[in-house]
Parts: sequence; structure tokens; C-alpha cells
Amino acid sequence: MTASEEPRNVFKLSRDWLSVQEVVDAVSSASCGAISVFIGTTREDECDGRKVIGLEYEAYELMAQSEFRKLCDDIRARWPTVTHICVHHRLGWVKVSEASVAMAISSPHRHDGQQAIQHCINQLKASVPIWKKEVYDTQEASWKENAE
Amino acid sequence: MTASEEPRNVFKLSRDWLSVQEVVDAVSSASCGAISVFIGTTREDECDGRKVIGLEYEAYELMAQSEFRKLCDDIRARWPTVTHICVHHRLGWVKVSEASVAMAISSPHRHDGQQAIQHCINQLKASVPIWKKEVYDTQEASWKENAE
Amino acid sequence: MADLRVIVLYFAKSAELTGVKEEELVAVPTPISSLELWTLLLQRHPRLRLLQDQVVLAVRQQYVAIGDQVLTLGDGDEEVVDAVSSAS
Amino acid sequence: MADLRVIVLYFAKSAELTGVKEEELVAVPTPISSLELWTLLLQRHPRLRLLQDQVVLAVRQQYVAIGDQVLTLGDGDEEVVDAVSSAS
Repeated sequence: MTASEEPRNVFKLSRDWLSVQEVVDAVSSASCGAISVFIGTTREDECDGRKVIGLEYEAYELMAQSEFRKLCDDIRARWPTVTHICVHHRLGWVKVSEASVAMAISSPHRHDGQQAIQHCINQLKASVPIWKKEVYDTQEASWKENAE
Repeated sequence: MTASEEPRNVFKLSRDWLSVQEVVDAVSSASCGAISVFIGTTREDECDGRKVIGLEYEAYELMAQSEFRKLCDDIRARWPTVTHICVHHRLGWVKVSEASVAMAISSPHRHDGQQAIQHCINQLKASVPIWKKEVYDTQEASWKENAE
Repeated sequence: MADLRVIVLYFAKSAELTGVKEEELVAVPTPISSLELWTLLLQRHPRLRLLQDQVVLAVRQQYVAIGDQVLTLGDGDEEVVDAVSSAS
Repeated sequence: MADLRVIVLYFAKSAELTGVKEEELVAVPTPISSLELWTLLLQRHPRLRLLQDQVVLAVRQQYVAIGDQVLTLGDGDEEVVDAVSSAS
């Protein structure tokens, strides 16, 4: 790898619309033949007869950054060929069908990256302090486990 | 699902730069919480001391379309919750670090889509008649199995 | 044994239940276990009890389980109380 | 038993070896097995032998293995010969 190819761990919390292209560009590398991407969107859903119209996200930003760094260390220990990792997560109001998280991982070959991206989204939801509140068409709302 | 939510199978062979956003938009759906994406790029590589400077792709276009439809049927039989499938593949000259294939699959929950995208890229390479020729800095070139 | 000033941050449902996002606790005894600290927070905000098993504590950006574990708090430490409701 | 006119398409390395992308074969006997058809193509283009085991045939956009399988060809059928070299 050249100097510009030092492994990158990019994490951004954003109140704006997420750009998939930006996440992909952040991990692209001439030494990588594979970029695995996952996008989580707000799904139109019903809960006890109420319709979900959107989600409200909140984070403990400093701790989210440090938990993300731990997660990256964990991913690189499991899949050493992983080159760059980028996660963008929305905060605040995200209406139905908009992306709340977009993440990309580059690797020389596709298998490692595909395994790593699944681990990344699972662990992001399990350990990074970001909370979501479902908001319903009845004006009600409820905080949810972020595990789904 | 509403009428506009009929499962879509989108396949495009293109001589232009691939847009990840376009592939993602093609599968987005209010009923889906997950979009799994894979991007295959031309990797800077060496082969017998020669440096790969790019790839040249060629397809049997009509048959590629029909093999893609079979692949979509296979994916939907294995993961019935898969909603939309979109694959864009480059033809012609693709230089190092550009995308040769971009694919996206949407599903209500992430697990099915993540399994399906891995199957999709594996089977695309195994069964869809697209060939690639590695072009080296020595002006030499050689046709490759598309399996990698 | 000493008394400390500790900053507590509340997130998500815990902020809704306490009505505050951040507060300062003075005269927190140290050493203190995570369970004793949680009990102290419950005395100030009885509605936090609604969180039951879903509460997560973090001290200096490290998660701590609620139990006998003794916390070594430094003056002015951030202590984070965050919580989610169970998925219904 | 009849003789047919068949269109053969060559792709990738097979097109390089034959020097053509497409050709018309006249008086192709039918029925014919895929192995007999491949032998007929090898007679026209001996360099196709370089493809050895890597050759893939398709008739009417369906892959066919090279062997005893009898092909039912219709007049003017597209027959595709495509091939890749083994990964070195």
C-alpha cells in the first residue's frame, strides 16, 4: 500500500440526507476489487394499528465515535484484508423510505468485505450509542431498541 | 404492496460510468428497511510481473438478459422477501479503480438481502455471459474467467 | 472516601422520564458501585424505574453493567444514563 | 435428417482465435450432438483447440455441455460459441 492507502475509519453523524456515493467514494482504493455497502432505511410499518411516519434519532456523539473506533479494530482483527471502513448515520428526523445509515467497506476480494459489512451493521446497532424513536400517525412515539 | 411495488428486476449493460445512486434508487421501496449493495471494481493487480491497467468487458447481451431473469427467479425462490433487484454492468474499457458492476437488492429486513446479494454476485459471474480481458502495461492482454 | 461532583447525561427515554438532558450531582460518595449510583439516580428521578432492565450506564464513555462493580469516579466525570424501551 | 443453415456467434477468446465475431454455417446435418457440432467448428477453426476444456456452447440462449446431447436446431438458429481462457 502507498501512503495514501493507510486504512481509513470514517464515521459521520449527520442531520442531512445521506449520500451513498459519498460513502462509497470514502472507501474506494485501487488495491480493492470489492466494495460492500449496506443502507438502512426507515420502513413503512405498523405498530399496534398505528402507522410509522418516521424515526427520530439521537446519539451520544463522543461515545459513538469511540465505540465506532472499537468496532473498526474488531473488524480489522477478524478480517485483516479489510481496507477502508466508512459509516454515515443520520440524526434527528428521518421520514419513511429515507436512509438512516449508509456504510461501505472495501477489500481486495469480495468475501471478506461481505462478511465484515454484516458484522459492522449488527455491532453498530448493538454497541454504538444511537437511539431511535418511532413516530406514529397518531402523534404518539416510542423509543425502540436499535437492534432491528 | 401497492401496484407500484411489484417486484422489479432491472438489468442494464452500460458503456458509461456506473452510478451507485441510480442502482440504489432503482430498488428503493417504502416497504423495505434494508438495501444491500455490492460494487465490483477493477483492482490494481500484477500478473506474471505485468501490471493490470484496466479490463475490457464483452457480453452476449440477449443471453445475458435471459440469464439475469433466471437468476432473479432463483433469488426470489430462495429468499421470498426480496423486493427489488438491480444490476448494472459495464461493457468495454474499464480502467483501474472504476466500477465494473454495481448491484442492489432491497428487502424488508437486512438478513435476506445480505444473503441474496452474495448469491447474486456469485451466480452473475458463474452464469451470465460476460467476459473480461485483462490489459497489461506491456500492451499484452488475456481473457480471464469471470469467477473472481 | 471522598465526595465528588459528577455530570450525568440522559439520552432517549431516560431524558424523557427525567425531563433533563444533563444535570450535576454534588456530594457523590466514592468509591461507589454502579448499583449504588443507579439507586441514587432513582431517588432523584423515581420515573426512571420504568426503564427497568433496559437501562444502560456508561462512565467515561465505557459501558458499565449495573451491579457490584465499583466505579472509580474522577471529579467532574461525565456519567451517561441512556435507555431504550423494549421493542413492543 | 436434414441440412440446416446456422448462425454461429463467437465471443471473447473464441472470437480472437477464429478472427470472426459471427459466421453462417450452411449444410449443418441435423440431428447433431453438441460434440459433433464442436468438432465441425474445430475443423473450420483449428485454433479453437486452444480453448480446450474452457469452451462453453449455447444454443438458443441455453448453455449446452459438449457431449452426446443431441441438439435440435431450427433453421437460422443462433448458436453461440464463447470461451474464456483459464485464470493464470
